[in-house]
Amino acid sequence: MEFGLSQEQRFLRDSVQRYLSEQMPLDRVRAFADGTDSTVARAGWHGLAELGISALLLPEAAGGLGLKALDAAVVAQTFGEHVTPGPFLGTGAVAAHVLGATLPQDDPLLAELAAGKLIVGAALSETSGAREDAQITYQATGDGGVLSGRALHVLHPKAHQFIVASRAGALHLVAADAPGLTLTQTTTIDRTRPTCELRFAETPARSLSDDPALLASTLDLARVMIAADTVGAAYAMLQQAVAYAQEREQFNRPIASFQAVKHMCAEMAAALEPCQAMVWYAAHALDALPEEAHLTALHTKAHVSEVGTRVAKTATEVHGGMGFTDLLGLHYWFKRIGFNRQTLGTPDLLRRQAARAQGLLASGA
Amino acid sequence: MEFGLSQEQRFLRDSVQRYLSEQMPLDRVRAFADGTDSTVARAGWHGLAELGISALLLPEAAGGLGLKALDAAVVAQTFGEHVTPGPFLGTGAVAAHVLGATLPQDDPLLAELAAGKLIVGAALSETSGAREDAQITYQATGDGGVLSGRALHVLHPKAHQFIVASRAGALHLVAADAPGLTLTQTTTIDRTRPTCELRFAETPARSLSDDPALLASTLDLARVMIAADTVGAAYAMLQQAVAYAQEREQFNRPIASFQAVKHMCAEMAAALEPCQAMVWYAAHALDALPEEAHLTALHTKAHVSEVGTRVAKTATEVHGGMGFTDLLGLHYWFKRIGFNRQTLGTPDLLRRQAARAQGLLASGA
Amino acid sequence: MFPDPLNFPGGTAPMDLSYGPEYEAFREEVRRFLSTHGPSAPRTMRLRAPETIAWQQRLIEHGYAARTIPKEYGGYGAEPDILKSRIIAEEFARAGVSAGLGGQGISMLVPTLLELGTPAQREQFIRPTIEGRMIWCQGYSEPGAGSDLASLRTRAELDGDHWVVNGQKIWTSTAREADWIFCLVRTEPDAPKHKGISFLLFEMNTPGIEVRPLVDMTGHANFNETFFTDVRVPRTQIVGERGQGWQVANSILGNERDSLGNPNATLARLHALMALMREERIDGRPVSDDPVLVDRLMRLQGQIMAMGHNDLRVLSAKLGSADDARLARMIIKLEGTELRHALEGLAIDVMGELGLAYEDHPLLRDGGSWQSQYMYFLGLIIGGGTSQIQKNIISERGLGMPKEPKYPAGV
Amino acid sequence: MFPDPLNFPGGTAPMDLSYGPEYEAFREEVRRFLSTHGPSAPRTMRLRAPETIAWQQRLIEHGYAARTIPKEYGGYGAEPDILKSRIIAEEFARAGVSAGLGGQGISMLVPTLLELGTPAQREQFIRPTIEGRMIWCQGYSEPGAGSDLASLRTRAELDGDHWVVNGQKIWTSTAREADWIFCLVRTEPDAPKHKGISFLLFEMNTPGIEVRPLVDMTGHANFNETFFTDVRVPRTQIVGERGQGWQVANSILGNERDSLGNPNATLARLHALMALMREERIDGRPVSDDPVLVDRLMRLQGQIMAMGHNDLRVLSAKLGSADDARLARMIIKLEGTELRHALEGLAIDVMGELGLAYEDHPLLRDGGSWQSQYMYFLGLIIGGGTSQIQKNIISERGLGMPKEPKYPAGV
Repeated sequence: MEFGLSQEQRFLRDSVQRYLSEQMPLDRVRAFADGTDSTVARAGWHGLAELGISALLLPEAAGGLGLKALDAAVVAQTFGEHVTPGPFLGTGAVAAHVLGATLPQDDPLLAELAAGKLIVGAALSETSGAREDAQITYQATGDGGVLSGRALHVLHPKAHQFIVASRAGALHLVAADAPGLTLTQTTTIDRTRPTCELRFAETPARSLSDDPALLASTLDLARVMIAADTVGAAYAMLQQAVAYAQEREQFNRPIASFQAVKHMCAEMAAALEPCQAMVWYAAHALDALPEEAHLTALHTKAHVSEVGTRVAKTATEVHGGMGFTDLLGLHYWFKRIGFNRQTLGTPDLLRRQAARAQGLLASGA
Repeated sequence: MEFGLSQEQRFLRDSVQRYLSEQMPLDRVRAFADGTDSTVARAGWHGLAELGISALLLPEAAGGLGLKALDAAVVAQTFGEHVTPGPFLGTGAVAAHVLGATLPQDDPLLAELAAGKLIVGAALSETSGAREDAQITYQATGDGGVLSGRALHVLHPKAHQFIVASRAGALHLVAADAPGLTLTQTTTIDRTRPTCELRFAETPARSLSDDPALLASTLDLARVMIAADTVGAAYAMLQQAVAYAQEREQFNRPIASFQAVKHMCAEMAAALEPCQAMVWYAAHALDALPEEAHLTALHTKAHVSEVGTRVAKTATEVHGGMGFTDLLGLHYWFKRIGFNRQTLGTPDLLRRQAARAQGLLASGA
Repeated sequence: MFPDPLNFPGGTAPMDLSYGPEYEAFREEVRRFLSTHGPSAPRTMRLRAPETIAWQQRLIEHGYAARTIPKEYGGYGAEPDILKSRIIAEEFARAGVSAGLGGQGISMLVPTLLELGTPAQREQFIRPTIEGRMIWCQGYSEPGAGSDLASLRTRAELDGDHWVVNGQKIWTSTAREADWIFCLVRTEPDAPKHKGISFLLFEMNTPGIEVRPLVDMTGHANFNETFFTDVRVPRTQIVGERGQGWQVANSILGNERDSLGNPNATLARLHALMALMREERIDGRPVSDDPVLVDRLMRLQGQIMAMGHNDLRVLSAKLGSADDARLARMIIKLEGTELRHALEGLAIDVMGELGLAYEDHPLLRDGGSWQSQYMYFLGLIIGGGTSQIQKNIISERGLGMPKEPKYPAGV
Repeated sequence: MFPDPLNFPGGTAPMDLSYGPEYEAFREEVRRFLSTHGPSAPRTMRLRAPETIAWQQRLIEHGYAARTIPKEYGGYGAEPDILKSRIIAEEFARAGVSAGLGGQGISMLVPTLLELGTPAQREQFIRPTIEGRMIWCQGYSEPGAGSDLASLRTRAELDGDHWVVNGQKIWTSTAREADWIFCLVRTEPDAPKHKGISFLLFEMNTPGIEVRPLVDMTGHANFNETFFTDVRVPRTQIVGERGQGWQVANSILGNERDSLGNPNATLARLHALMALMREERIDGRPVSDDPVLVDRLMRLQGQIMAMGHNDLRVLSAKLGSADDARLARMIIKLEGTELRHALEGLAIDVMGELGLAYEDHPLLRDGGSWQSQYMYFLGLIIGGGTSQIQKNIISERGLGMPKEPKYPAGV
């Protein structure tokens, strides 16, 4: 019986932490977010690739490290903690999971992916409450097949390839420079994670999988990674709030000595601390508990998002006016948590799926 | 422009308050609730009848005072404040409203009702989410008509007559001793307000109204009265909490000086204070703003119930262990608020009705 | 024991939500004005633009701006009338026409000068301010003095006929546009903190003033930081006596608080949210058919109704009903800002991933107002007295609970 | 700075939720015992009943009760093994068989005596207590000493070879059944409040003791008030030294807190609530099809999952993982009791007006447990350290925030 991180996982976390603290401190994140240095995300990803992050979830036979979702969750959490830009979600998690399971292990794309040279975007949003009637259809042609339609809120606009979920639950791979593909960058509140819209007009695509189970496990993985990111970001906000409250004096005392401020921090800690265990468990379930994995992933992203939203608001309030300004950069974490909440299923949508997965809401409401 | 209580309404409130403080203090309520004196409710109602409460909503032509829903709400609030047992809801509000509108103004029942001699129970619960598939059907016969079926959570088991809502939205009057009527007393958490189950087996009944609009206005009135009762009970709990916190010392200081306790009280007050205006407005809307009355009544009972539940919990917590015991009797208010929440529509059910009334949830979910 | 809310003195006249014939006639007059002149009003009231100043002048002439400012200072000179002011606000809002310039000069400084300014100060400042020719900013908060405003440290020392001001202010919202600043400074460093403050007025082009835009979480610079280095201010530019600045400032602070929970604005947002929910579709189905999101909407509608009714009660109390509505007034800022924040947040969930869209996103709904207002109202929960300060006030002044013990300075 | 939760020391072995072969073998052994002996277990463990004492004895013989109590005092004498204890609890719960007597004598006094009692005290008290022949109650809280327990005033004065006890205790849960009480009393009135307390043991049939049942909001007397008037207690019936009672009591208080947020019990209630929602119908439609109530259920399920995982983390930390899980332990009482209260409350809404049914109501669901647990868990939110005290502890001990200043006594 061992619940928690192994020594290896701790080393992994510490090495990523160290890299991010040294190479991706807040001023680098700011430079990326405000557009003064658009290379930060790519450069960071190359550095992380040297630590093995890009290869983490790829099978060893494909040149990867063959690590597990729990290892990836540990990494995702550090990214949230440091509001790190970069393609981990689409490339390090989704692409490694999908391509590792579908391409021949000697496919050169896998080696590039492992080396951090191939950036893969993810167009999965229409699986989680399609907006604007957006959808993607696939049609087999003589020499492969083509995609048509539209995908919103696609992760990693600067990707070389995109993994695209079709309406039928299949997964496809499309090159960024494929004919008939139009990419429009879309601004969101979270400047650390750029998104785009893709339009496909009979765009040639490589078919990866027809198996809805692969799409389902991909979504489970992505949602747990997002939840881990939120937990990291929320802990960072709590820590900053406690530290700020101890420094900040009003009425001749540190505001940390006011019971109201103490209780705000205690409530954040009380709500957040179980989320740490929940993310570990949900990731472990992806690795080892297949019957529990799906329901746990749904609940984990939903619950962690609700807690994250509360922590983001409360930690900002503890900072008073400073929390509202750009000066401390606290809003990067606030927006990161907001982005995570909305992406790949808001809490209410995920809870409805969780209910259905247990035979509730059988009338289809 | 005048929003609030008139001088007459203030006198009415003060006279009821005085009567209840003197004649129905907590030890009398206790005696009724624990069964040691079952006459308390009836005796109180007779006393209140002398103040005109039983005649309040009856038309003047029927021997009543011809007052309005806002006057009745003022009275209902004082009953909640004093956790007063008695048949006000079914008799003073529902029966006065229904019988006053349907019986000939010289019907002797109206004179008895005005004088406080006729107690009328109310079997309306199946209109607000029927349980156990309970329902009442009416069949016209040669010399009147008969009711069949079952009604749960009927108010005022000691009534002489019952107003019964049928499945078709009609209203009927049944004598407590009518043939084919079986009454079973049902215990609830709130001992200040007894309830019963009624079973009808071709029970003769007097038909009062086929107009669904009368049933609708009756429910609106009843719900606003319940909300007023909750507001009174919640204010009483808040006041007791503040008073207790100022008396109670721990760590060598009144607990009212702890910021956590102060903020608990402030949060109660902040949530509750707008409920006072809301209940006044909702009652006034019944009297004077017909287009707004229904939606306002739904929202008022729903919102006030949610606030009441929170105040009931928080005020109990401020009292610490004493709040949990029977010693102070605080639980009478707690349970009163709970009874009000569940009766004639839980908040979620009322909110769904409010949504439908505005064309939302059009798909019928 | 706190004033028993169940036994407040009560009113005298029966409930009557109509404004009465005199006021309905006034409303008609406002409507006529709006139908005649409304079309010529500027769409946006850009500061100092000739059309702004002309519109402001026309409003003053008709008594729709500077209504209660005496004629001798350029105002309309009417008696205060809360209902007329409300009718003006309602009708201009309904018509979508600017009801004139706002800003801290007009809303805060002018009333202060009318109450506590010298005749010369009133003469010099009120007319150009209400006419939109003189723009003000407010210098109260400092980085180290937020909730505890009275601990402010910007100091002014007399040097001959001038105050010499050094220090820093924050949250100076129109500092970049302002001609003048009204500013709290510490002039008596040895006095108790509330008694060492003075209220100065000075020009923003005085040497030694630096204004830096303060970008906030919405990504925009809604506020500024303002730095003073040896700023020389003529000795006479003080309102009230030396050391009385705290009382001068507090004579008008109350006005600000009431306005942060504006129920009309919240109601307008609720209707916009309902419209959004009818339009927005998830997997082809309108959100207005989603029971869970609609339940959240209905919860907010119930709260907004209650706050609207609470507002009527407060209005009635201001008109002199016997109900003093003290608690009802006191809770508005706390409840109103939290409610708005929650409302804007629901809209973001309603939009799902499109709830993240911002600025030039092609699928942005309603100009991105849901996202920016969600953040802005978090700022308002904090600003103008944080929710914690509000709860202190409600419990102490509203419920009569004891104050926290004071810590001695320097401990 | 609080111990950085993002940088706790971390574990050493990879995640492994199985208990391993040794423990699975032990689990099999427990199951065999249960299938053989379970059917003969008493349905309810009535205190002092011969079948209770016989079953308790059998459990001790097999090491399922008094497992770690040394053999010389009548226990089974095993080394502490958290996993085995957990397996026993899990399997007995699953089989619906009593895992033996609980109560404050067994859970609190016996561990205290093992740690701090004299050999004579251990000899005298432990065996009859664990065997169910000696029942205890706890005399800690007083009407004036709740959150501030150390301010207790029940006093004991030496009179020759006896302590003379006067005062009042409250929340003495089994006072009517108990043979003995372990009781905190003030013996050094002039010492600082934490240093003037002693820990006495005395018989409940000593003259001068009066027990009054304390009816609570559930309508039942789950607790008592206990009054002492010149109760004479032999001088030797003290655990620890004079004035050390506070430390004696605190050596075991921690155990109580952990248990109030039992995730297994909460999970069982969640499943019962799901079953209720499938059965209960509103207008003929099962509540399990109501999106709004199901959404509330799903919110709770998410929280309960998180608390269950948190519990695994705490268990693993107790087993010696490098993660100290300090905060994870500290939040259990606060979160667990609030969660249970909310869960029971949802069930009441699910039942609508039948959610009010109580006691002999013919349509009562599940024995009225939803209603009584809703109230009982409000009591548990308060008892054993109110939520406010919990938040103080979390912020101070968990997050390293400063304590509130102490008020001097008598101010």
